[in-house]
Amino acid sequence: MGQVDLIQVSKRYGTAEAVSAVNLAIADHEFIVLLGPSGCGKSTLLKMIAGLEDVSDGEIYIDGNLVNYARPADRNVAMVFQNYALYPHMTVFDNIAFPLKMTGVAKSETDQRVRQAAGALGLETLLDRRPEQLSGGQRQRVALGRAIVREPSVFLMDEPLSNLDAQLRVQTREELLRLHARLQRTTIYVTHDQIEAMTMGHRIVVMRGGVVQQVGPPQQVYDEPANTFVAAFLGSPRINLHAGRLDQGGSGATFVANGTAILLPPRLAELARAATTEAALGVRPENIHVLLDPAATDGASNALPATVSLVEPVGSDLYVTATTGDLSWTARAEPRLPVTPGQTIGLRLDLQRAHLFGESGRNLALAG
Amino acid sequence: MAIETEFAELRPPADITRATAARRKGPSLYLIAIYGILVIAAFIALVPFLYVISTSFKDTISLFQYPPEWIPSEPTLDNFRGLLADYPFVRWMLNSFVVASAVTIVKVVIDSMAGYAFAKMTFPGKDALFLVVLMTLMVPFAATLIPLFIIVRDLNLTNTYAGLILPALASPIGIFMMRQFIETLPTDLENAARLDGCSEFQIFRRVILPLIRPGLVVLGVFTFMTQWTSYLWPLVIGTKTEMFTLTVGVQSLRSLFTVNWGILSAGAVLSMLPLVLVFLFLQRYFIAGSIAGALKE
Amino acid sequence: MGKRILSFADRRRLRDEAVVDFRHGFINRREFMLRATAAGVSAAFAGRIADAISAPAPMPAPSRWAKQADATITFIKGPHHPDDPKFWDTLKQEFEASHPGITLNPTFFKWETMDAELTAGYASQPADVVYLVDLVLAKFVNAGQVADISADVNAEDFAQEKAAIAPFTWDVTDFGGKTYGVGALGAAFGIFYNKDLLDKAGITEFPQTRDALVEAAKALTTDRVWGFQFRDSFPNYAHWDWLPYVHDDGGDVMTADLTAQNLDPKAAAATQYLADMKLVHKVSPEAGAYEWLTGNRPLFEAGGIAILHDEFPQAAVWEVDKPVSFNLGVAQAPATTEGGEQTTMGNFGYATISEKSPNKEAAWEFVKWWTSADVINPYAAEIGLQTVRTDSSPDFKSKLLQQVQTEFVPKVQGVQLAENYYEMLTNIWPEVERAYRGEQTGEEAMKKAGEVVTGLLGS
Amino acid sequence: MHDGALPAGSAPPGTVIRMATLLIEQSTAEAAPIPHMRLSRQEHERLRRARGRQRALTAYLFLLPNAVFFTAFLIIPIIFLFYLTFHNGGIITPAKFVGLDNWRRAWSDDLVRTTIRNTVYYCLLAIPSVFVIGMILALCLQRIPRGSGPFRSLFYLPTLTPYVTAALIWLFIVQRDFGALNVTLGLFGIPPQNWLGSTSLVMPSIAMLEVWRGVGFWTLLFLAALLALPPELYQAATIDGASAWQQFRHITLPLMRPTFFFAVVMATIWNLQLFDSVSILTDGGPSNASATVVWYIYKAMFQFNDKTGFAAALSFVLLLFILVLTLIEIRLLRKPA
Repeated sequence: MGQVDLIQVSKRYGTAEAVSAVNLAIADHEFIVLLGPSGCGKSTLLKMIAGLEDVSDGEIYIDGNLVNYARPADRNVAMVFQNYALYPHMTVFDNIAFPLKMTGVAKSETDQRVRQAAGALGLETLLDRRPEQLSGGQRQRVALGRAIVREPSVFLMDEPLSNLDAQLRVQTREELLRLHARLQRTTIYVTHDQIEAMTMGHRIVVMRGGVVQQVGPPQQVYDEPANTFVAAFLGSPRINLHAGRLDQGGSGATFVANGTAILLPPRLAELARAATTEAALGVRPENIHVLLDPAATDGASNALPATVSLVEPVGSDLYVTATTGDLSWTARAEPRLPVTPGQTIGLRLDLQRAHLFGESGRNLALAG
Repeated sequence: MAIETEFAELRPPADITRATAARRKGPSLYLIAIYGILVIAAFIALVPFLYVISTSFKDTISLFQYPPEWIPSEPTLDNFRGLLADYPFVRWMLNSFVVASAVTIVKVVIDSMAGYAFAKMTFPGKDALFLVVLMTLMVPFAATLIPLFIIVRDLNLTNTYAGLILPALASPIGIFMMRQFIETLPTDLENAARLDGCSEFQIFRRVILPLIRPGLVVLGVFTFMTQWTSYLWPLVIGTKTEMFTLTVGVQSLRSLFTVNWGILSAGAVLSMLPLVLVFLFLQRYFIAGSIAGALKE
Repeated sequence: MGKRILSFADRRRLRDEAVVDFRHGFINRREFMLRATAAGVSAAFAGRIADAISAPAPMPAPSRWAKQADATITFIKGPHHPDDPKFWDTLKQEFEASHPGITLNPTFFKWETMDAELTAGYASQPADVVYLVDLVLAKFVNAGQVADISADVNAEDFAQEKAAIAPFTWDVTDFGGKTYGVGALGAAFGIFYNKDLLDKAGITEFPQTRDALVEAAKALTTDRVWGFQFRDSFPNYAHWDWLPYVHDDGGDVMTADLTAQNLDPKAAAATQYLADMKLVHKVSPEAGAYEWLTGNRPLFEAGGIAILHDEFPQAAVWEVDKPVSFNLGVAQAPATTEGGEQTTMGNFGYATISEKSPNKEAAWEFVKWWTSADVINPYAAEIGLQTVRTDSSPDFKSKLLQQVQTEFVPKVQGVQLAENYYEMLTNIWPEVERAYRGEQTGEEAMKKAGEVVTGLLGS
Repeated sequence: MHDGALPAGSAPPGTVIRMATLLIEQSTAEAAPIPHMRLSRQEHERLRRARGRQRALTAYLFLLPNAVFFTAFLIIPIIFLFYLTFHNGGIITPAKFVGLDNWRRAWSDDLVRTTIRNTVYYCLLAIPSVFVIGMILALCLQRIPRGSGPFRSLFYLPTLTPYVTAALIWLFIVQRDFGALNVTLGLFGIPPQNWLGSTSLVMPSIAMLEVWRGVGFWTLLFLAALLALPPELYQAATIDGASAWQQFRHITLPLMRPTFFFAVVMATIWNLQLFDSVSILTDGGPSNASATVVWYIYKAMFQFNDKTGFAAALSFVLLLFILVLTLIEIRLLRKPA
């Protein structure tokens, strides 16, 4: 059983509020990711669940019982630290065996469970080495071994991959997912890397300034961002977001920003009616199509002539940044498209998938 | 072979950090100057000892010829023999050793515990208590001598090892050093141990203590040395000669009425020997582990 | 707790197995640790401190009927000889043999910290018999720590002994008509001189007057020999060399009745006289040049000083233990004028009984035994100190000590016992030192010294 | 990302986001019903207090062994000392309440002023010189490729000497005729000096003894700090062509600040309590030129008659004096590096 419930959980350091009134129900076996920029309170929240930080307000339940005042060891949780926190003066075997020794598990059983965990992580040959003799990846796996061997009801991971090189990070990510599939343990995973969040989490919790911005499956949070922060935070390269005004003109609603006017399709026009005049339009690069012949844009309400300012080939795609009047747009195009800076091209915006944000950045498409 | 030597020059010198100046070929003027300063300083540090050592081998008559002989013409061991025969010198050395090691062992344990509490735990009155610890450093020991003596005497501990050992356990310097040292340890290690099911005491014993071993050695050497060379307290608390420590014993050789300089210097030399050996043995730790660790802000 | 009398050897064996001697009963280490920690924290312990603070609670006086036997007398004195502990082991056997039932426990304080050890002792639980030198006797009597032994001293069975002890000692130990101690032994101070150097300079008879001393010193001084030397710094007890000259001129730290200062102007001439030895006649080394134990004595032994002020017990060393290579003579400090009075100063110690001692009778038995002629004399001879008995004198191996005992001791000028005497000397001496360095004249020095004494007499 | 210069006039990518964020305000989470806490505020308060007590108890258990000895053998004596400051006697005579007399005397007594002046003069002589010599030797030890082990032991030897032996050794060194000091000076034709006997030379010679004794400890302290400095800083500085002096001035000194802080504070506390060598060698002489505060406290408490209250008050005056000095040092040295 790995059910974790957070009710109005807050953390205050003096007057500053690091985490404010977080409500979250984490189902058993779920792999949930806490995502947000550094200093948004995600690690603090994790440590509160682990019991390494006191809860200033609110309640945390694991498997239905209140753990606010329980010792970390009594919460049946295991944690993998960002810098692994291996005991430098113990061998790999002792490091993994330590939790079992501390809770009085018989020597023989400890031996068997440690070898089994080491086997699962490919550490059989390293058991009598010391942490400083291991590579980053190996150390990370020892930290994992120490967590697994306890068979806790909840895994807590604090940016475990951030110290690994890019190539190893991808490989370890897959291993973690396979591990979760096999062990089916509830896992709360903290990261600031959106790709990790998107690829690993059943659900993502986007946080900023201690406040939960949005909770939901990755694709849904990507497709229907709750506000401009979530929209900007997810997706690489970043969403094109421009602030402007809405005119309820004769031929329907138009969005005007810095001299560029865009006629809104009926779906967005509908939403525009409820908004005040202030609004922001968000279009993802993959929803902007590059037209080599600028002439093709005249007549279409959602196509604009633009001059190319930056061309970024990334192998699988080509990112073209072009400006219309004062607004700059980044579009994703075919990798071998013949485009050079300074050239004038056409940009066709797929407004069906665009987002309209009202005052305080709220996505007008979402209720409430 | 030629190729090998030819390449030798190309390889960078073994340790670029330690001797940046040594790169130049042959002993440069710079190095000679440095060695010169060190030799002079070592000479000045050593001369007083040489004098005492040479005096300890002279028989007292030839002690004050003009000009004094540095190397005694006919060295004798009479002083050492006289010292060991007439005075319970070995007993004094045993006392000093028992007291110094007992205080060191107890101090290393209780100071690291107090240091851990001050460094890593939160409890009401923590800052106030630590200020008191620092303030007591500033009270001159001579002033508390009488009140302390009355207490120890009322406990009937005069002329006992306990009377020599217990008061020395109240010195605050160790707590200050240990707090500074333990504060440098990363908190994640403790948190990992807490998660692994350790009680505070188990964390202290299995995680903190092994990691601060260099600090413990520094504190150990420091406490042993301070106890070995302490004079005022053992002087007042030990009235029977067989309860003197070395420092008190050597000083009593200079009794008011007759001064036997040969015996006195022999006493000084013998009282120095054990401490020098302890230091040589632990010296590597004393530097490597080092006080610097204890001082990182 | 039943009392188990163990032989000395057993007690030492048990002692070494770290078994703690806890008020004559024995408990093992574990129980001791329990008691120590319990004592460390228990309320009773805090109460103990309250008692020590409120008033020195007198120990419960043992009832008169307690058997005379089974008493242990602790005796504390300063070491007078490197082998003193050995001498006292034998004295202990002799005393216990002649006094069955009383065990003697001789202990020593160190001269350098005598004050600290004695004060601490009196503050909690002092030895039964304490050897007090006259410098500190007044202070501890004044503090009510020394028992009034007039009854025992004036008893008939002691009358004969009392008469045999030098009268000046009874004046010293008399405070307000009561007697607080019995004179034991001490040291007289005066002049040693190198007879060979004097003969070489044609001086056949040691100078008796100050002017004669100056002339002799000048004649004796060469580039390798100082004609005359005396102690000049306080840690070396220099005031003992200065006081005889002051006394010859009728001066002293205080007047005879200890009510007023007696330095200004009486002591000015003597101070100037000694200062001029260094500054005008240049027969003495510069002030502070030679420390007493590492300077004056080795220099005198090596023939570098002709006439030296020092403590007479040193004669035992220079004549017997480690004989010097020349003929040695002793003399008193010279008189001011022809036929004038010559003073010998002395610092004597007294056997006293502590007010807090539970075994005052047994303590008195020991005092009587120790100060008796057939015990004190051989002991004094052994350690080379002068006794205060007038009926007999120790058969010193050293002839000079014999001469000092018979000629000089009867003329010893005792110390002026006011309880602030030590503080007066400590504050007077810096002024005398300034005179010795020529920073001020004898008169100016004594003017300030007089003010110091008057100030301290007032408090 | 090729970094060709952006065509003029186009706004750099960053500006877009900055404008957008102006509009973003606090947004509420999704509209699920807000769950409320199951325990009342009072229960949480009670549980939180219980946990706080439990943690404090564990901490106090860690402090207990030290606290036992601390209270019994340091705090109670100090309290008893403080009690004495308001009384005369109290040790071998019944205590007589005298109010603030002792404190007043401790401030007004002119020998107190002399002893404070002497002690401060001694500190000004001893502390800077022991630091400079210690630093020089530490720098030398750091630079020599071989042989720093034996040198370290030799320098540390004097620190291992008990005070008493060191003072006796010093008596030999300053002896007028065959003392090492006068013999060496004689080589340069300087007449023998009266080291312990002259009012102007006595404090310098005691400072020399203390520097000779203490330099080993400080050398090793500074060496340990030097060795702990990251070597790559020096490599970078050497590559940048910084001279040895510039490296010392801009890298070594600033980084050694924590060590200096500890050194200065500890040296002040220890040296202001100078007593042993003064009491053994000169007993405050000549003419109180080497009289230090603790020497006067010892004399008043043990040797003078009925001055224990004054001595106790003087010890607290010294405590306050050291405290003020240490606080000044803390503020001066604690500035961020």
